Parts: sequence; structure tokens; C-alpha cells
Amino acid sequence: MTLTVSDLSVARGGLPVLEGLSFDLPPGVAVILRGPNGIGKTTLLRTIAGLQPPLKGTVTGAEDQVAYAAHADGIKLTLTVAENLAFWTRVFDHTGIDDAIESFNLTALRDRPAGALSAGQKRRLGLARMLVTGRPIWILDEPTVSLDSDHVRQFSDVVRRHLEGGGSALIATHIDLGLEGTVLNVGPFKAAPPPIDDFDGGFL
Amino acid sequence: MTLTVSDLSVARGGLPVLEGLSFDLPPGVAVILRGPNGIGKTTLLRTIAGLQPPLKGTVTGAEDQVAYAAHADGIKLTLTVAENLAFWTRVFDHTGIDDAIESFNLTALRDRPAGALSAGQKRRLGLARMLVTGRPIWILDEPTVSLDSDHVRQFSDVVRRHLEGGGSALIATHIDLGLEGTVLNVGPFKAAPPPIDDFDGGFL
Amino acid sequence: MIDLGRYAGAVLSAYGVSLAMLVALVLLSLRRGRKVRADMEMIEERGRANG
Amino acid sequence: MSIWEYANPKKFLATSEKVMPALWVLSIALTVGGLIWGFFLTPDDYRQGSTVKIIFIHVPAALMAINAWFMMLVASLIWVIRRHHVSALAAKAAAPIGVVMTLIALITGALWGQPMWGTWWAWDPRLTSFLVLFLFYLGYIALWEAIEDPDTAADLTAILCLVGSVFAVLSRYAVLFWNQGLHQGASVMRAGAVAGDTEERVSNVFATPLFVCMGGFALLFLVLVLYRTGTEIRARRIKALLARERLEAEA
Amino acid sequence: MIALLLRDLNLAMRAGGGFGLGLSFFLIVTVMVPFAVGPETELLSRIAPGVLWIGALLACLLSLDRILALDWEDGSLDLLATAPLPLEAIVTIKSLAHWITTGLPLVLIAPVLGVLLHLPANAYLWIFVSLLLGTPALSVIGTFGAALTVGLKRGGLLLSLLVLPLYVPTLIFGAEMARRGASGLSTETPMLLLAGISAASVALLPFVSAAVLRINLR
Amino acid sequence: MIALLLRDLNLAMRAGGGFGLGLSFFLIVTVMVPFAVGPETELLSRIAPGVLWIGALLACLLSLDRILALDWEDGSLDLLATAPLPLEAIVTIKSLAHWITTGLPLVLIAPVLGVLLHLPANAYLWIFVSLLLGTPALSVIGTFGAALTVGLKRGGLLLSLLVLPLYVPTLIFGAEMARRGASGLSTETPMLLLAGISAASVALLPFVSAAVLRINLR
Ligand code: HEM
Ligand SMILES: Nc1ncnc2c1ncn2[C@@H]1O[C@H](COP(=O)(O)OP(=O)(O)OP(=O)(O)O)[C@@H](O)[C@H]1O
Ligand SMILES: Nc1ncnc2c1ncn2[C@@H]1O[C@H](COP(=O)(O)OP(=O)(O)OP(=O)(O)O)[C@@H](O)[C@H]1O
Ligand SMILES: [Mg+2]
Ligand SMILES: [Mg+2]
Repeated sequence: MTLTVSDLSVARGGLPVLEGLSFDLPPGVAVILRGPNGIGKTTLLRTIAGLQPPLKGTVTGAEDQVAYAAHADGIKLTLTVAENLAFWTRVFDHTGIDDAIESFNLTALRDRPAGALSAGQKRRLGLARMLVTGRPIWILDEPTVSLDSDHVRQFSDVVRRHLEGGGSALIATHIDLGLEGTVLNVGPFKAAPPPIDDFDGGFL
Repeated sequence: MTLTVSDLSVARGGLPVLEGLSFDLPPGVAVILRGPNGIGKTTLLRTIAGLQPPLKGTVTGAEDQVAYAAHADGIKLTLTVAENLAFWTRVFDHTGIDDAIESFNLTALRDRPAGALSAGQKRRLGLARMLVTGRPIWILDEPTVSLDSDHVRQFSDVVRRHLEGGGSALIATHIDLGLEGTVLNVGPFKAAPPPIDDFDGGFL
Repeated sequence: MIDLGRYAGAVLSAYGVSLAMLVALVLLSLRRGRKVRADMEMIEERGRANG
Repeated sequence: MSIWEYANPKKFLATSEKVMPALWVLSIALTVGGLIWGFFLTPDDYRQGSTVKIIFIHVPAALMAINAWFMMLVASLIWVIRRHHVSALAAKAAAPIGVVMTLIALITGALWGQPMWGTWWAWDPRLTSFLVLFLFYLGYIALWEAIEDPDTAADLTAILCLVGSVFAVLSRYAVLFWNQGLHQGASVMRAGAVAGDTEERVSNVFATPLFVCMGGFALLFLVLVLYRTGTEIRARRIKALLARERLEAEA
Repeated sequence: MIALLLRDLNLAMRAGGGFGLGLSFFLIVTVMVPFAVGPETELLSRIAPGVLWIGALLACLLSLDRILALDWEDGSLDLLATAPLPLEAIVTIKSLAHWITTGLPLVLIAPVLGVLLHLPANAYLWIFVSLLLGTPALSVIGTFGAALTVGLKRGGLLLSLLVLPLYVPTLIFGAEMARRGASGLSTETPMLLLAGISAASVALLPFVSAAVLRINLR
Repeated sequence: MIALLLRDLNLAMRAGGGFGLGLSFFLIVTVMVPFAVGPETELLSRIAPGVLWIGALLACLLSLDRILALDWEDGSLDLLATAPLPLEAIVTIKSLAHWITTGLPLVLIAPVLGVLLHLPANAYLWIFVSLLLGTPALSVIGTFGAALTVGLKRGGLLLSLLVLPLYVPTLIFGAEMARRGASGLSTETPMLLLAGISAASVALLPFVSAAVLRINLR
């Protein structure tokens, strides 16, 4: 169940952005990714989630274990909050949306079409989806965007509960979540530009 | 040049969300809007920007004076950073994009298509647009979403410079921007539900 | 019964289809009307009870 | 006391509730009575045989199909100018009735045309205009359905109705022009000719039951519009009440 | 998988009637043809089978960009790709949902619209059968096109451009079958070929579409 | 205003060729028709003017949702509405950009495609003139439809449903004019009517579209 990343290089738009990354994500642990805008956090998370192939290196233990939450939420605006969650519950063969709804304070909004939610409410719905996947490894890309401070705290609590239950989380964020976890600053892993004369490499 | 909001009520989806708001925004001042998710900050800003009519009350001094930055950035992904800014410059009959590009640290990205930017880089481009409008009153809806902490600081500096130059800013945000300004918590202005027997009101 | 001659099919189906559509329209209107009215009263009641 | 008082939803509901029972009875009595009269008690036409009986449905339905659109046009204007919600909702309520009337006219016309003209359908100007009207109805209803916010929906459909009416009239002239155009003659079946032919006879035996049917259809339309407008008003209030509950729950 | 199918059908119903709209477009195209080519019965009845086929094809085409693009835009597709469903299943379900909301209604309404175009009496059956055999191919091929263009902003027109040539064989055999049926000729050969195309597309293309989608996602 | 026009044209060129796509769609529809109705020269040449008009109309229609929806989705429209341009000007520019990228190329290519359909020799001029007079109306009416459906997710099909009936008079007069020209009859009346419709739409509809947009933005 441990996610292992070894010597990983990732590319975006045909250019390497991060290289030589290695870390472990054992159960019960949260790894917080930090780094300036554009360094490659999103790219890294997409690679680990299996959405794009790595340039080099390997990711093991991710297959069918990860639930991914991206910048975009994947919310259907014409479905209600409950319907949105129920759909993902069934896709992941999990049961019950009530816990997810309560954890993110969505009870009052349960039967509201998702299109009639404010920015922060939508984001909470997107995060509630993680709970209905039943997957142990959470990969979260800037999860607290648009959340007010109370809800950031609430989110941290949910993650903490998830960790206590044996799950793990890999979170890219720019703010302080108040979570105790390993901080991984990806800044130093910025890919060096390929040597100009390396025709093969420069072609890649 | 002072923006005056008096006894303003705003509605979203046919329902009043905030009521009885009054405040002034004189030149040189920043007003920071705070309030939990879904309270109606976005709705208030849209009303002040003139995109939707107020339910009651008036907004004066906004006509042709405001530049508005919403949750969405209005960036054309196929145009380059410079082209995106140049377009808005011409729409607002302003001159020069260099200052805007430098202020938001976009020099290296100048000729990159906006579609190939990371989340934070896009947001910076969206904020740079404010500088090329030449408008004195800035209305910003969660401007620092996705920005790393260095860029949040840089953004605050830009706002401070704008204030010193006689501009003003109305900013809805959930985080601490390090800006000295009046904080307006909109929580207490939450609209009360209309009485149940008020058929006309309940109709609206 | 009156004799419709060789056009019986056309006439009867014209009447049949038209009347069926009219009746359907009326019944659907009534059904939705009832349901909406009941819903409204229920929600009004609920609203009064809660405040 | 001005007529606009009835534009208050509550007043409208109260008043329409009072008149509707009588209207229901009258409209159904007239419609059924007229149709029975027309179907059982009129002779066959010497040329059209028993098919002439279709006229008792076809013509009232066709009339109401046009009148329903006209009513929607007026209601839309009232909404745009005076912003009475009841008016917008009445237009919404009338559209499905208009569609059904249009469909009835088209179907009965087609069933009539088969024995009379030997074809179900001809691109005669009148029939064609009706088909275009049908399309306008479809678009109008689809737009109402597609928009979430009720006031926005009312505004946009009202504008569509106004602009659409102008184009519907234009289409009418275009279609007239088109089929008198160069290739006339392929079809001998011009509704005008047949209709004109029947019109003489309409004056005697057929006229009275036809008028009864027209009255019945008109009243039926009226009562249906009143009833459905009431439904729309309540549906709208439900929306508002649910939203209010939401406000309360969050408070 | 059932969940996905139900969701897609549900969404099609809510978003202002995915069911009705393909249908109305078909109706409108059929109605426009006489305005454009003139009202002569004999001419219309000659081109009727072809017009119905083209109308059905265009109605399918116009709704193709609903198949995947919406899920792409709001990020659902990324999330679905990390879900326990194989991408092949997702693509198949999407084609099926498209056929149910667009293809099937077209098949059912086509004979009615035939009346407007003075379709010859013995052609009604053949139009129905040929569309019933052909529309599944249209949906599956369309899904392939949708997968190819999914990453592109407003790929609608490009999508049409890519898909229309792929529709050519289906259109030729389908329309030929309907026309032969209308003139009382044997329809066996085109029918077999049409059925063959449909069967092969349905069996094979989902794998290709899934592969294409995988490439587009990364 | 020039800036907006240039940007729209620029975007149309980059986003996978707004210019080319309307055109290719027109081409493909025209090519499909012989497949669907059969290859007889005489039949094709009779329906050629009508087919060209329908093809042009559908090509316009398919590109309508580019006019405003893209700007709506990424928030540009909100920002433009707070800019110093009146909404009426924005709408007009958008129609103009649509015409330049879609209508104009269609007008220019139509005579060429006429060859494929065995268009009668004296009809070439009339097809050209009728499309030149009619396409501006198509763009302006289409912008009105686009404004009505701008807030709706994937309003494309609804847009077609709303706009096609509004296209009826333009189509009738345009196609009639081309057909009359093809058979050597006088084209004066339909030409005047077509020009009238175009002129009136261009003069009046932008105000309505701007009002509609204002409602949709709020
Ligand atoms: C599908 C086809 C048809 C449509 C849409 C249609 C439509 C209409 C409309 C709109 C009217 C009322 C117009 C007015 O009162 O000014 C009308 C009247 C009439 N129609 Fe039809 N019609 C159709 C087919 C037929 C056929 C096949 C016949 C008969 C042979 C027919 C005979 C008549 C007659 C006798 C009247 C009443 C006389 C008159 O008002 O001029 N119609 N039809
Ligand atoms: N489609 C693309 N084509 C080419 N380059 C891209 C593309 N998308 C992003 N990039 C570049 O790849 C790099 C990594 O982007 P990524 O989105 O992974 O950054 P990030 O760390 O998530 O940043 P942020 O904190 O702003 O979200 C950036 O420099 C960005 O400019
Ligand atoms: N389209 C809509 N229809 C109905 N209600 C809506 C709609 N959009 C938002 N709302 C509701 O209106 C209220 C105000 O929303 P608004 O977006 O202004 O909140 P906000 O203060 O900006 O929140 P956030 O901090 O999450 O962005 C919320 O309760 C929201 O649920
Ligand atoms: Mg990122
Ligand atoms: Mg907000």
C-alpha cells in the first residue's frame, strides 16, 4: 500500500520540468508538496495518478489505489450535490454518501443543483468526492482553493481522519494547512535544460 | 472618484443574499471583503461592477471607473501572454504592457501561449490585466487563488502602488494579503428570509 | 351507427387522434396542477411550522 | 380599480379559481356537443363524402393554434413592458396548448388530404406556414425548459416570441412567394381551392356546429391557460419557498 | 457502468432535452430542403431517402461534441480515467448513451418525416431498417472523432470535418439500400454491407477510441 | 473595436482554423449529397442551387456557437461588458467577425462547388450574388441565437433549433433567387426582398442581441 516514487522525471508540453524525484508515501502519512508557481507540481501529480507516462523512473503501488482531485472538479452542474456524489460512489463501488456530505458541511446543500453553488461550495463538493472513492491514497492538487478558513480547518480534519484510518495523502498546496506531515519542496528538483548539442535529447 | 455603496441589497438566483450594505471606497484605500463561503461576496462584486442590477439601494461612482477581475480570468489560451494583454490595453485605450508584465514577473513567459501556463501563471496574467485597464477602482474576486507566497507578496505590492497612485481596490479574499486596509466582514449583512405568507415577496 | 362510407378510416382516425391528444393535454395539465398544488401546500406548512 | 390588479399572483389565483369550474363545464359541453353534432348530425358533403366531418376539429384547432401564439405575443409584450410575472407565466402555460393545437391541425389536415388530394402532405403555403409555426413553438418551449433562472427565462423567451413573430410573418410571405413561384402546377391540390369550395357549403348545414366547436375550443383553450398559469404560479412559488428554506437553514 | 450510462442519460434529459434536440434538428433540416430545392412532389420524392439519410447523419454529427467534450472540460474525464472502469468500457457506454438519446429517436421519427418529403410508399420500411442498422455505426464512429478532438477548445467544426469522411461508407450503403427499397429493387447487398460496417465498428472502434483518449489525457 | 475584431479574427485563425472549417464543412456536405441521392446529372443539376444554399446555411449554423460561447466560458464576456465598449458594438463586431471567417469564404467557394453538382452555367453568378446578399443576415440572426443560448452548457443544438426557423425567409428568398437565375427568369423580386431582410436584420438585430446578452450576463 506504500506508494513509492523512485528517480522520477516528468515532462510537460514535451519539456522535462522536474527530475530525479524519489520519495515514499507509506500509510498514515501526508506528504505536502511545495514549490513556486510553474515548477511542475501539477505535472508530478498527474504522472503519479497515472494520467501521463513518466519521462524516466517509476511509480509503484499507485495502480488502482489512488483517488485524484485536480484543479478542475469534475462536477456536473445540472445534477444535485447528492446525485454528483452518488454517481462517483457507484463508479468506485463504494457505499454511502452521507458521511462525505456531513464531513464537508454540505447537508443543507444536498439537493441543490451543483450549478447553483458558490466557488467554495463547489470546491467542497469536489473534495467530498474523495471520501466516496474509498481509495487509500489521495492525490490532491491545491485542494483548498476558494475555501474560507473554517473550511480549510474542516478539510484538514478530514485528511487527518483519513490518515488515521490507514490512508495516505499527497497534497500540493501554497498555504499552510495545519497538517503534520512531511514537507517536500520540489524546487531543487527543477529539471536542468538539456544540453544544446544533444540532438536526440533535445528532440524529445 | 469615490465609490459609494448605500443600502445595497443583492440577489443571486432570484434570492436576496446580502442586504443593507453601505460603505465608501475613497481613493487610496483598499477595502477587504471577508465572509464565509457562499455568503455572497461574488454576487456583491458583480453588482458593484454593474454586471447585475441591485435588488435595492444604489452604487454611485462606479460607471466607467471600475476594472473587474472575476473567478474566471478571461484569458485566451491560444494567444500569447503579450497578445492577451495587448488586446485589453487596446480595449481600454491604454498604453503599454511592459509595466504590467514586469510587475507580475511574466517577462520570461511573455511569448508563451497562455494555454501552456500553470494555474498560478495564468492567474498572474489575469491580474496583470488590471494594470493595463488604467481604471482607478479595482474590484478583485479572490485574486490570489493558486499564487505561491512570493507572488502573493508581489501582488500586494502592486496593489499598494496602485493605492499610492490614487487608485482604490475592493478585494474579496479568504487569506491574509498583508495589505493595510479596511476590513469589511459581510457576514452580518446576510439577508433574512422573507415572511412565508408574503406571496409577492416569496414569488420574487 | 352512422355510415361513414369509404372514408371511415380517415374520419375516425382524425377524431380519434385529436380527441386523444386533447384528453391527454387536459389530463396531464390536471395531474401536474394537482401535484404542484399539493407540493406547495406541504412546503408552506413546513415553512410555517419552522418559523 | 384597474385590470392590472389581476396581475397580482394571489389575486389571479383567487379569481381564476372562481371562474374555472363554470368554464370547464361550458368548454367541455360546447366542445363535446359541437363534435357530436358535427359527427352524427350533419350530412355528408356531395364531393368530400364523410371527410367533411374533419372540419369540426381541423378548423377550430388551426384557429386556436394561431390564436395561442398571438396570446403569447401579447403576454410577452405585457411582461416586457410592465413586468407582471403572471403574464410571463401565462405565455409559458399557453405554449404547450399551442403545440397540441398545431399538431392536431397538421394531423387532421394530413388525414383529410389523403382521401381528398391523394397525398398526406403538400407544400401548400398555408400548410407550410403551419409547419414553420410548429417549429417556432418547439424552439420557444425548448428555451423555457433550458434556462434555470425563471426571470431570465421569462425575459429571453419573451424576446424570442417578439422577434420570432416578426420572422413568422416574414416566413408567411416568403412561403406564399415561394410556392406561387416558378414551378406551380405539379400539385393541383391547393388548399385554397378546396377550402373555398367548402366555404360556400359551410354557410348552411355545417356552419352552426362549426361555430359551436370553435367556441368550445376557444373556451377550452382559455380554461386550460388559466389552469396551467395557476400551476406555473405555484411551481414558481415552490421554487421561491424552497430557496427561502435554504436561506433559513443556512442562517 | 450502468451508473455511467444512467448518468449520461440523466444529463441528456436535464440539459434542456438532449433527447428532443437531435430530433428537432432532423425535423428542421427535412423541412428546409423543400424551401431550398422547391416544392415539386416528384422531385422531392426522388431525393427523399437521400435527404432523410443526410438529415439523420447531420443530427448525429451535431450532437457528437456532447459525448466527451463536456466531461473533458469539467475534469470528469480525468477523474473517470483514474476510476476502476476501463477506458474501453467508458467509451462504449458513451457511444451507447449517444445512440439512445440521438440515433434511436431519429430512426423512429424518420418514417413520419418521410411524409413531408413524399417518400414513396414502399420506402418507409427500408428507411427505417437502413437507419436502424446504420445509426449505431454513426454513434461509434462519432465517438472516435470526439475522442480525437476532445482536447481542443470548440473542436465542433473540426470534429465534423474529421468524422464526415468516415461516415461516407455508412451513408453510401444506407442511402443506397433505402433508394433500392424505394424503387422495389433487391436491397440485400447494401444491407449486408451496412450491417457489416456497423458490426465491425461497434466491435473494434471502442478500443481505438480508448487508445486515442488515453493519448489525449496525458 | 478594431482591437476586438482583430482579436476575433486572430483567434479564428489559430483555434485550428476557423476559416477553413466552415468551408470544409460546406465542401463535405456538398460532396455527400451525390452519395445520398444518387449520381444522376440531371437530378443533381436541378437541386444544385438548393443544395448549395442549404450547405452554406448549415456551415454557418455549425459555427454559431463560437461567436459568443467561448468568450462566455472563459469569463471574457463579463470583462468586456465592464470595458468601455457598448455591448451593441461588441455584438456587431462579433457578427462581423463571424461573417468574415465563415460567410465570406462560403460565398467565394460556392461557385466552385457548383461544378461538383453540375450547376447550370448561368446560375453561377446568381448563386454568388444571392449568397453575398444573404450570408450577412445569417450571421446577424445567428448572433441573436448565440446571445439567447450563451449561458447554457452546450447550447449548440438548442441554438440550431432556435435559429433555423428564423433562417426560413432568408433561405427561401435566397434559394428562390438562385433557382430563378438558373432557369433564366427574373430575379428582381427575391433579390430585393433578400436585400431587405439582410439590411433590416443588420440594422436592428444587434440592439436586440445586446439586450439579450445583458439579461444573460446578470
Ligand atoms: C396538414 C395539413 C393542413 C394544415 C396545416 C391546414 C391548416 C389549416 C388552417 C391553418 C386553417 C385555418 C385558416 C383560417 O381559418 O384562416 C385551415 C382551414 C381549412 N382547411 Fe386546412 N390544413 C391542412 C390540410 C387540409 C386539408 C387536406 C383540407 C381538405 C381537403 C383542408 C381543408 C380546410 C378547410 C375546409 C378549412 C376551412 C376553410 C377556411 O377557413 O378557409 N385543410 N387549414
Ligand atoms: N500545455 C502546456 N504546454 C507546455 N508547457 C506547459 C503546459 N502546461 C504547463 N506548462 C508548463 O509546465 C510547467 C509546469 O506546470 P505545472 O502546471 O505542473 O506547474 P505547477 O507547479 O502545478 O504550478 P502552479 O502552482 O501554478 O499550479 C510550467 O512551467 C508551465 O509553464
Ligand atoms: N446560479 C445560482 N443560482 C442560485 N443560487 C446561487 C447561484 N450561484 C450561487 N448561488 C448561491 O448564492 C449565494 C452567494 O453566492 P456567491 O457566489 O456570491 O458566494 P461567495 O461569497 O462568493 O462564496 P465563495 O467564497 O464560495 O466564492 C450562495 O449561497 C450560493 O449557493
Ligand atoms: Mg498546478
Ligand atoms: Mg465567490
